[in-house]
Amino acid sequence: MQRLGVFVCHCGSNIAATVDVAKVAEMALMEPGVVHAEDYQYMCSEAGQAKIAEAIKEKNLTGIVVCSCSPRMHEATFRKAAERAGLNPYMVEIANIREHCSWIHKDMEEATKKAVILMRAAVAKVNLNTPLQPGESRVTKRALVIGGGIAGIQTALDIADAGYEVDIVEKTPSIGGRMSQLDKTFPTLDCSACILTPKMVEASAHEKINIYTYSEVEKVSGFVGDFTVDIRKKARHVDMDKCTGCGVCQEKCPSKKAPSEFNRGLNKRSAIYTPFAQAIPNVPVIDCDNCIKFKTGKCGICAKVCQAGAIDYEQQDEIVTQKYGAIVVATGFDTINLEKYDEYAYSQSPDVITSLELERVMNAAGPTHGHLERLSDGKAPKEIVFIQCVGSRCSDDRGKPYCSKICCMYTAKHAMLIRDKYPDVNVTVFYIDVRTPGKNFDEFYRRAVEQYGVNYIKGQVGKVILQPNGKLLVQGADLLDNRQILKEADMVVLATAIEPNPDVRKIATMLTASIDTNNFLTEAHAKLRPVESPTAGIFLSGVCQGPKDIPETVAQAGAAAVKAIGLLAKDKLLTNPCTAKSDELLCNGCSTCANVCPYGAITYEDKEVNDHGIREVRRLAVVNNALCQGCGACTVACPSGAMDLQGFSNRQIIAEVDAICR
Amino acid sequence: MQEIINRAKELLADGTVARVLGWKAGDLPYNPEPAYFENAEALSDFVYNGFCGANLSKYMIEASKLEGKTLVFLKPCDTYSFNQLIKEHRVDREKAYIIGVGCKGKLDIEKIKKAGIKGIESIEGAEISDAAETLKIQTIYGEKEMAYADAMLERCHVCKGKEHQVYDELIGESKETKDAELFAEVERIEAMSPEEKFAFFQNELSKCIRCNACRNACPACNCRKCVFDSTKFDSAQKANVDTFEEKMFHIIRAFHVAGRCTDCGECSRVCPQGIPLHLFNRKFIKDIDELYGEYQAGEDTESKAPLTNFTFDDAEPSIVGKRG
Amino acid sequence: MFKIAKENLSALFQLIAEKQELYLPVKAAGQTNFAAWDKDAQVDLDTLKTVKSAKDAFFPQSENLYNVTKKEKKMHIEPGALKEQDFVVFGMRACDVKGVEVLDRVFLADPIDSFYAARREHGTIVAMACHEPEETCFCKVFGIDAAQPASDVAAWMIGEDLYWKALTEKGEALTEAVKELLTDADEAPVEEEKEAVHAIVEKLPYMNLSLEGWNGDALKEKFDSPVWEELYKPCLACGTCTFVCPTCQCYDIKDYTAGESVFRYRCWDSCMYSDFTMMAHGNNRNSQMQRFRQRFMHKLVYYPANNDGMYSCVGCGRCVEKCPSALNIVKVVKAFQDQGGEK
Amino acid sequence: MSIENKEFKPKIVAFCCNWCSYAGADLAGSSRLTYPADVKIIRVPCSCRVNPMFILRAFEKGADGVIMCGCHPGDCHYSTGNYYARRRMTLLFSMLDYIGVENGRTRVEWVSAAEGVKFSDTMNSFVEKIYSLGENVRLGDLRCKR
Repeated sequence: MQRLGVFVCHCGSNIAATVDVAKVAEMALMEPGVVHAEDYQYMCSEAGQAKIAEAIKEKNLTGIVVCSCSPRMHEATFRKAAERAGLNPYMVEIANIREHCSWIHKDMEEATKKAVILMRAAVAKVNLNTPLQPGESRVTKRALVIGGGIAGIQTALDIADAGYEVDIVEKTPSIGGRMSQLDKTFPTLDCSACILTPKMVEASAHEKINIYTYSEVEKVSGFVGDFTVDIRKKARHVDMDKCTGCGVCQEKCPSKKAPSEFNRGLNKRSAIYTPFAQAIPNVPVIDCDNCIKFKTGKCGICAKVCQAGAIDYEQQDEIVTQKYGAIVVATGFDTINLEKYDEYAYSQSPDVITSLELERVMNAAGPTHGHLERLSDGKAPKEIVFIQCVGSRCSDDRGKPYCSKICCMYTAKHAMLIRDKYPDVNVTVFYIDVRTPGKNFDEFYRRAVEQYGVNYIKGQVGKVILQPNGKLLVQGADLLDNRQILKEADMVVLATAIEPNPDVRKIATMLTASIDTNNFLTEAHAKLRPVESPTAGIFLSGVCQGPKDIPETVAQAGAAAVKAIGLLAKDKLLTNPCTAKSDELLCNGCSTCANVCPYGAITYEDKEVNDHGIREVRRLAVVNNALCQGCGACTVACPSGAMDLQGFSNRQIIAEVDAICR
Repeated sequence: MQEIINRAKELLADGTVARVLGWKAGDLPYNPEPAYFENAEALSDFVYNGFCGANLSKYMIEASKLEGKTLVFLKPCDTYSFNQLIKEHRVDREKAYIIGVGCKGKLDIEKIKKAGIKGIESIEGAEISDAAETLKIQTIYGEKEMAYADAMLERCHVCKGKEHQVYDELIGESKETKDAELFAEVERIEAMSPEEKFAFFQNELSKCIRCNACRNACPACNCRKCVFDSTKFDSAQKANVDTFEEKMFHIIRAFHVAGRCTDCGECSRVCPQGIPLHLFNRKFIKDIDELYGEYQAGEDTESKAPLTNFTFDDAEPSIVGKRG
Repeated sequence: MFKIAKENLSALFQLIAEKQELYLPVKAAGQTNFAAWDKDAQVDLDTLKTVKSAKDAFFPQSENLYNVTKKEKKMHIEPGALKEQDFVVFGMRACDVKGVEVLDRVFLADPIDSFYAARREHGTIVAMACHEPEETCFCKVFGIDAAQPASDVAAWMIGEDLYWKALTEKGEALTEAVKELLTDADEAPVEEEKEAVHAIVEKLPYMNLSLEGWNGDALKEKFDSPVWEELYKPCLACGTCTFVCPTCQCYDIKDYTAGESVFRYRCWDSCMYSDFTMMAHGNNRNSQMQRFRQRFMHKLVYYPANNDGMYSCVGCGRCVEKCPSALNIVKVVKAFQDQGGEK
Repeated sequence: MSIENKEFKPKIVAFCCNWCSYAGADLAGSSRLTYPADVKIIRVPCSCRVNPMFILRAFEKGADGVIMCGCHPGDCHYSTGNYYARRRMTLLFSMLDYIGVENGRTRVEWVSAAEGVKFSDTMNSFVEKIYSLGENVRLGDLRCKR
């Protein structure tokens, strides 16, 4: 039998003006288990807490109820006070008689009655409380960053600089990501490669950073502080240690028909290739699908020309298993597939391109060596039309409902750069809204309009028609002038919506991190915990969480790093004791609970039990306390009631229900 | 039937299986019981006829714990239950040798008796090999006849089909028996006013004697200890009062098997008071089909059950009452 | 011997119900069970066996023993009310009447169960002879005459008349109370009916069931028989047999918390249930075989051992009809015969 | 709000998830947005912690209405809890409707931590509904009514 104390707070007049606090205390003494009840001006004050401590010690209390403000306000305060007095902090329950009672009811009698019922419910619950102890788990002082774009690189650098080992896993043959494909960056027009390359070099040279390129995360198990990850290092067929990066193999490779991923398929590359000149590592890979040696068994030229003897056709995929304390997801984005937007003639004319393709066209290392020209005939365009929001802010299922955020600014950048370099080219931009929040962003856009004479038309484009003369007829509307526009253009650039890298779904499943309807990873709290996943130990960096430009990505990458560092700096983690717990004798081992667990916290073990004399080996659910966050989904999924939630047990909640309904 | 027995003898003889789980002839024409047969001699009591309604899949939970394989005979509808038990890790597929047996609809002795036929001495036409459409029933009070279809269990009139979902081999032909709409009864109740609905269920459930036959026969109710027998929810009341307990029990039972119930109909078959318990389960099946897409529990062993699954744009609970 | 025309039965029921409570077989939602009579009740005297026996009339499935009410921190105990109102149970069969005798030996033996005793004291049984016994019946095996129930009033439905004969003082009193509706009758049709019924009984399949070897002295040999291990296997551990049985008398005592008061009630329990003998230390019957064995050992060995050889089975055959796995006491007895369990 | 039956004081249980709806109720309180005292809130970590047995239990013991509030779908603190809760409650409510319990005695509402107004509006309209339905006679245990 519990010995309970009930402490009723006046909260000055916040509670006492509407609730007869003395009456609540008096009624509390009638409740089972209650041996002490008192009311006081401010229970949360030093003096109030001292009263609680005194009562706990003097009356040997085994549990307390504080009738006061919301537990969200002072539950922690009273738990600590109880703990200082020698009581287990989980033997404390709060009856919320302020926010849920005194502040919303005017009639004293009515409010007092309700306060008594809330007190009874809390007493009924605490009667069934049991002392809970937070568990401890160890922290592996190593972080994994999935994705080697600017977000991943920045996060890795920040974590490494704090002194922790970091592994970057990058799917493609080189780190660098989308930023490496950009020509210039807004709003300062720096050369993208110029600011990115030093970061790439720094990462590869950092003694605490280990980069796995051409590699993918295969399997994740474990939990915050103690993840175990299998990384598949895909066979490169080039020995990383031997290769000198001379590039002869690529020159001599007879198969040069593969579309270059780096140049968005606008030109071709060899079957053995490094994606771009500044690639890190500067070690090529053999694309087996296009390699003659792999397809026919004949060729082998690269091996012959390689003086370092680095070519290894026999190389196999390798699985590396590593332990991590924290995982940062930085998987970035891609542009959406435009097959549902046939009206823009993207698939019909090579002169209709996406903005990302335009980046490559304008880049000196790109397919046109930086010359602005039509990809169909190589002629210099005179009239360029930009179409905004292609697939963004879309109300039907062809595109995305969200704003891709970066398009307004990069289009202003492209328009400005074109007008600067080719003053005779007319640039027209069709837009729904121009969105330029951000430091120096609106100034930048205004320069494009005012200084560079870019023609902005508020209105949407209904259709782009490829004409027999090779030109493109753009049919649009000017909403401000309320007129239809027909414009002949040499090139059309589509500000294509961005979407999370399609691989993120697979990764989210492995990490039991949640993703939203648009495949962006969900943050633990939209405002207050924007770089943490709801799954402990998983952090979010860059566009995988939502559309961002480079400065925002870098800022978030740093923030994710700080959160990861905060975790890695700990030697042990205290775990929330209000976790699910399975009763071995009732468990069916049916896996229903594991199927609804968002954290992968439930596993199964074959275990011998003694069920009232029957000894047998049974398949039983085991909850990992470090992973379990205490949501309770499993407890309802479990038909036998074997799974229960400590701190919010079935019987506790039922006791509250009964107390309220009695 | 002889073919089945011969095959069972073979499998026992060659050591493929250690025992046979089937039905044993009863002492009345209509009461065969589920039984284990350990040797060829015992199989002389084996029977498979229209009264072998019992779903043996649940017995395989215990059989899975025994040494060696058990040969089990499953009717098409029983195999759904077996699959569901595999999915829930309650039976071991490796411990079962499944012979799918044909089915031409199972008989309900209660229906025969409700037709006023009593003093039954023998029944002709219930054998699986009989092609007869009519049962010839010899009683102390004279010879009676009843159409086979009229004596069939409710579940056979809404049969899911005669395809076995899991088996090692098949023996025997089946005959299609579906002649009623699966959801017709549920729809009839849905169309009632709240007062009529309440009266209907009050009437039916007030017959409940809390014997737990429905639960204990149900292959989905396979908990080692039912929540209504444990102290976990303070729900083990057992009282037979005509106000609430039966409703609580039957609603929660239906809820616990929602998305797992294969609609095998055992609950209604075994209810001593003839309560149409399948109406609860079938309501959930209908709701699941309508709200979350068609789902047949036990069709496979992998798919996510409707209640351990969701989509981002599932219907809101407020849809209840708004639907036609 | 009296009689009353079938068509006047509702007038009879009305008359009885004016002074006393009346329980009789009523059909509701397709099933016939004993229930309180009212003028809208669909009385069903044709169904031979109600699903549940009439046991409820004397030993209800749930019965409140006392209430505890909390006033401040003090407990107030209020005992459950004993039956004070006279009542009539109409339409029981000979087997069910014998079942009451089985219950009497349990509840009226010292210490007397006051709830049961009060009900027995206030209850009058009008039992009907069976007209068309069924294949599941085997009352004769226990020496019961289906055509002559040993009740307060015995009744026979013959043609369009119900014949009525008081056998006890209570029966006489009831007869007196309803005399206005009864007319004198000749015994001959009843004797004829009895003979006809006896002839049918002889034809029933279970008539030759032998209980030889089942008695209070057979404890060890029956208990240790390997036959149980085979027999119990199909048992689903439900309580159907127990709850439809006219003689099963085990109950559990539980508390129901309702707001400020607690109801301590008893309700039927079943030895087939896994928590039946659950105690603080565990369960002394931890397999279904043991539980299954218990039920039949009790009916055929333990009870006779304590009650002058009287079995606590009356051959009503309800378990034969209702067991979901087609198990029953007859199969048990036969299995021992076949296996030579008693040799 | 018009309450005609002044004698009838309903018992209403509100299950609120800790992260959104309980905080929403707190916000309603600190904003002094009133709703009838008939509503009593039980804090649960997540709407997915609400077992149908709790709801039936409340009715059994004499509740006249039960409402469950959780984070908006997509905003669950535990990422997916309310999606499971949504299916469970939909089916449970459908079953209650099917057995003839008046529609409206049960409700689910998604209330975020920022929606104090929505919380009090929801409670006001729910209580009004329960007043219009009157006492719960179909699900209660008679022993609790004595």
